[in-house]
Amino acid sequence: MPRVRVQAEPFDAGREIAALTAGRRDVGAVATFVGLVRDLNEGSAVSAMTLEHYPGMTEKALEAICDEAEGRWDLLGLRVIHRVGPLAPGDAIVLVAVASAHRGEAFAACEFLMDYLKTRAPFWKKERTGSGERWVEARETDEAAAARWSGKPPAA
Amino acid sequence: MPRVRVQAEPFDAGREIAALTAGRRDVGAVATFVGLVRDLNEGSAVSAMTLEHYPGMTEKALEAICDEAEGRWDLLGLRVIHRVGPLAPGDAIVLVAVASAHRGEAFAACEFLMDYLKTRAPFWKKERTGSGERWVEARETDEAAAARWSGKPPAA
Amino acid sequence: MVTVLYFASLRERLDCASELLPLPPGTPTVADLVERLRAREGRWPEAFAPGRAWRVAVNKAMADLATPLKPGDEIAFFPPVTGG
Amino acid sequence: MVTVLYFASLRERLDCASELLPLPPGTPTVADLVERLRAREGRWPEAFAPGRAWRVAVNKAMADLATPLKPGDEIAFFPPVTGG
Repeated sequence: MPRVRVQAEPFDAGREIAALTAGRRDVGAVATFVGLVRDLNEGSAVSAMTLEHYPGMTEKALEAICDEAEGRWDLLGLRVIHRVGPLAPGDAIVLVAVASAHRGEAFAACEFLMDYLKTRAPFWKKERTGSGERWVEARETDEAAAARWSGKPPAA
Repeated sequence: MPRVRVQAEPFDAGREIAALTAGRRDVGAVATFVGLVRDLNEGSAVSAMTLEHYPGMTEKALEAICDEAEGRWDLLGLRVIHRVGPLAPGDAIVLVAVASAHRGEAFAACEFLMDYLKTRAPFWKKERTGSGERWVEARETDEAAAARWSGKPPAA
Repeated sequence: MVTVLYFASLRERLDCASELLPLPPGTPTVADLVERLRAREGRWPEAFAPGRAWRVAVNKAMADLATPLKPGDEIAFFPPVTGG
Repeated sequence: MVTVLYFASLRERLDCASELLPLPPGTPTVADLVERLRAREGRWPEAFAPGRAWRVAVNKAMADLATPLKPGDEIAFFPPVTGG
């Protein structure tokens, strides 16, 4: 299975976790994050969402983020899956799963991957609300979350 | 589904994640941790493991840890499953899954639950190695990980 | 009487999983019970020697040496936990 | 010539997904290309006004105003990303 996938189809989190550990006896920890479409954002009811991306650059950016995580921590496997196209509230958008010997590394790398993905991978969300469609604005809290990792030595 | 389960049977991480989000549109983030038996611990090859626990207190301790997490963060659901009895390298031991509106809370609560579970829930591991059976010693790094959360205000 | 349970390495070292014991007189605490166990023959004094790492729960809640005991309590002794 | 792409709200505001443009003369950079786009009629000056939040990638890697351009490059302009 490739480390990075960009796809319209849903994914199965359990299958991805199982694939990271199948046949292995050295993995002690798998940390997984799944992000979903909420029916409420910035105070407005959201009825639908579309994920646009930059084909070609998206995969390259996600691979670079994975390389950076593997350089920072001793990882035994990772998966990043991001969906594109039309989605509805309750749908899963993104999965990040990280296998490692110990939990500190798995948690840190998983959170790092999400923080970097949110600020460095070329995806854009467009929401449909009661007053029409709108592009989601980038959040400063996401920039702050990504900045936490700058120049920081590997945790765990 | 109960929030806490102590069982000999394997669990299905994908099913637990799906149960936390089924029919909901307010969950934006699910952070999940799965801990597994490694074939190597403290430098020795491990061929089998047995998990002993204190029936009755185990469930009570896990419920108390869940209550504490729910008091610290705005959570929309959580699951703690811990297996007991004989296990082999590669087997999953523990699952913690946390649903929240935003990822910061889900990650923090998931890591908190693991840190507290490792130091406050009455489970004991016995490993079989080439030189016989031995009880796993408690690790100071686990105590230090749990101490991180003392008196700390909720993150995110 | 109280029920006393032993788990994991402590159970194996003492070769005892559970027993019924009379309460020490007065207003007894965990410390009084431990003192009585230490006075036993064999491996008991060493298992409960000062500085030795063990934990105690009373009625399935974590407790300490000062925790008071009453008839019918369930007291459990065990090593530091290693689950997860 | 270079290929210039526009994504998301920028694509909608400019009503343009992609175009082929001649390179500015000399040793051009992203800044030279942006200056040319700002000189256009309609919504172009406002979309690329100083202080306006946009990002640029050259050949699918994040770039900035100082990044040099050469024939055949693919330059993409887009708003700050909001995936995940």
